[in-house]
Amino acid sequence: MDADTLTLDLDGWEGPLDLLLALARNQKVDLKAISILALVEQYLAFLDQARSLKLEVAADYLVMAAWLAYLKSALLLPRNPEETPSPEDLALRLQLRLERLNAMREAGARLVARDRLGRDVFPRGAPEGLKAVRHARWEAEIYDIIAAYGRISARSRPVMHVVAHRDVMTLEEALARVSSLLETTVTWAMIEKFLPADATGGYRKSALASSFVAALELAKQGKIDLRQASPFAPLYLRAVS
Amino acid sequence: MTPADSIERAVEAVLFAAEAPLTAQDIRLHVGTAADVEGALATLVARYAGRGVELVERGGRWHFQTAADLAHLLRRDREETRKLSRAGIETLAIIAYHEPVSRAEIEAIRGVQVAKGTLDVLLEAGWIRPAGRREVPGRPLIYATTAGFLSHFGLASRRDLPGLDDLRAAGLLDPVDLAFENAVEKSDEDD
Amino acid sequence: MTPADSIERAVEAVLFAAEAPLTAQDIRLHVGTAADVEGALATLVARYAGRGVELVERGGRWHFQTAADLAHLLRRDREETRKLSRAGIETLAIIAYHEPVSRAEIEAIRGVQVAKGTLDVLLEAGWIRPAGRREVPGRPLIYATTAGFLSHFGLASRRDLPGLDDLRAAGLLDPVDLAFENAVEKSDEDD
Repeated sequence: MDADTLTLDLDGWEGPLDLLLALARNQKVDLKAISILALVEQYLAFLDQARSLKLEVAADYLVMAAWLAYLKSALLLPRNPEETPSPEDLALRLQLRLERLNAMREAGARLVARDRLGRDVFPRGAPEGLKAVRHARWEAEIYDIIAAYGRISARSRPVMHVVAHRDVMTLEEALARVSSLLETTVTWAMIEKFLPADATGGYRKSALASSFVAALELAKQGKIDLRQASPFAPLYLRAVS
Repeated sequence: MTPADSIERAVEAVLFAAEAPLTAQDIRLHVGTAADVEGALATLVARYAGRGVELVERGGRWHFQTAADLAHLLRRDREETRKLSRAGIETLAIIAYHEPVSRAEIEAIRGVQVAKGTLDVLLEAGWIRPAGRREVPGRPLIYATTAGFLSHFGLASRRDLPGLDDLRAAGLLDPVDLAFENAVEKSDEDD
Repeated sequence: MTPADSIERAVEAVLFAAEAPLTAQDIRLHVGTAADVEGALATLVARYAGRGVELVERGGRWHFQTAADLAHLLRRDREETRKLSRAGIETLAIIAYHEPVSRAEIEAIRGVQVAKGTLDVLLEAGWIRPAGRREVPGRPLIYATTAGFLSHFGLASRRDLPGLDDLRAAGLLDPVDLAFENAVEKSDEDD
C-alpha cells in the first residue's frame, strides 16, 4: 500500500465539505487567507485521480465537483456583471462554511481533551448514597367519616320486609259482600250497585272484577240469576227466590 | 509542593476514587512502590479528623467514610399527602362512633375483615391509639380515637359527631340502592 | 466546634455521600433550610484546593472529584470511557456552542447528514437533551446540552466552553447567511 492509495480513501472523509476543509488546511493555517481557486483545483485533481484509479466516488462528491468546476470557470472568465450571485460571493460563502466547520472541529477537539469525569478525574468510588425517607401524611375529611358510618349502619341494620298495602278487593271479600247485599235486594240490580260507594280508581276496578267473579260463582251455586241484554250491556243480579 | 505532600495527595485521590477499601499494598500499586504510603495515611487520618469525612482503617483496609455523627443528614424525610382508603375511613368511623372497640368488634360492625395494615395506617396517622384490652377471653386490644383525631377533623369532642338520627335525616342511613332510587325519582320530578 | 464549622462538616459529609452532583438547594434539604450552604461551599472549595480531591461546581451542581493532575495514577484499572466518533464530537460541539440547535442546523454546519445513531449516542450519554421545538415550518426538534455534559467535561457553566468568547467575537457562531451579509457590508465600507 503506498501513500496515494491511502489518501484516496474517500471513506476517510465525511463528505465533500470535510475533504475541502482538509485540502484548505493544507494550504494555510488561516482559512481567511486561502485561495479558493487553488482549493477548487486541488479538489478536482483529487477526484480525477480517484476516478483514474477506478475508485467509486460517491454522488455528493461528484455534485460538489461539478459545482466547483462551474465556480472555477466563473472565477476565471471575464466577469458578467448581470450574473448574481457573483462567483466571488459564491467563493466567499464556501470559505465561510469551511471556517465554521473548522471552528466546530477545533472546539470539539478542545472539548474532548478536557479533564473528563470518569476518564481524567473521578468521583467518589463508593459513595454511601443519600436516602429520602418517605412519610405519608394521611388525608380524610370529616364528611368521609360520617358518610362512611352512615354507609356501615345502613349496611348492617336489620333488614325488615314489609309488604306494602295494596288496594285490592279479594274474591273472598267480594263473595261475602255480594251475598250479604243480595239478601236485602229483591229486584234486579246492576252489579255496580254492589261496589263500595267510596271505591275509586284501582280499588274500584279490583272490586268490580272480584264482584263479577263472585257473581259467576254464586250463579254457578244456583243462588242468583244473571241478566245481560247484549255484550257490554249492564249486568243485572237478582237473588233466586 | 514537597514530595511528601504529593504522595499524600496521591493516596487521598486513590482512596477517594476506590470502589472498595484498599490495603496499603493496593495503594502502593497506584502511587509507586517506593512511596511512604503508611506515612501519608497517618497524615491524612490526622488531617481529616473531626471533619465531615474521616479516613478509617478496618482490618488492614482503608477507606473514607462520612463521620458517624452526621449519618442522620444522609437521609432526609419527605412528606407525601395520601388519601385514606375506604377501608381506612370505615374503620376510623367505627372506632370514632363505638370507641373503645376491638378489631373483632370492628369486623362485626363492618361485616368485612379489617386488614392489619388498615389499623397501622390509622395508628401512623395518629388518629387512633390502643386503649387497653377488653377483659374477655383472648383479652383483645381495644382502640380509641386521639386528640389528634379531634383536631384533624375539627371536632371539639366526640359528642360533636352527628348521631344516627342526624345521619338518617341527612339520608346517610339509606341503603345505597334506595338512596339511588330516591335520587332518580327526584330527578324525574325535576323534569 | 462553632456553628459555621458544623455546617461545613455537614455539607462536606452530604457531598461525599452523594451519588450524583447536588445543587445548593439539594444540600439544604439535608443540612437544614436555614444553613449558609453557599458560605460553607466556598470555605470547602478553599480548603480542598490543591489537595488530591477537589470540590467543583458544574452547572450549578457541586461534587467532589479527584485532582486532574493525578489522572495517571487512577486510570490504570479503569475502563477507558467509550471513544466518541468524530461525527459525535463535532455534533456535540455544534450543539454546545450553538444551543439550542436543530438537526438541520447541525447538518448545515457539517455539510453532511447527521446519522440518527450520532444523536442517540449523545442522548444516551446524558450530554444532550431535546429542548423543545423551533417555531418554524415543520417545527423541528431542537437540542441543548445538559448538566451532565457540564460535569463530564468539567465546565462550571456554558460560558466556560473553550474559546467561546473568541468564536463569538469572530462571528464564527453566526449562520453563514448573516456572516456573508456582514462580510459584504464590510468590504463595501472598505472600498
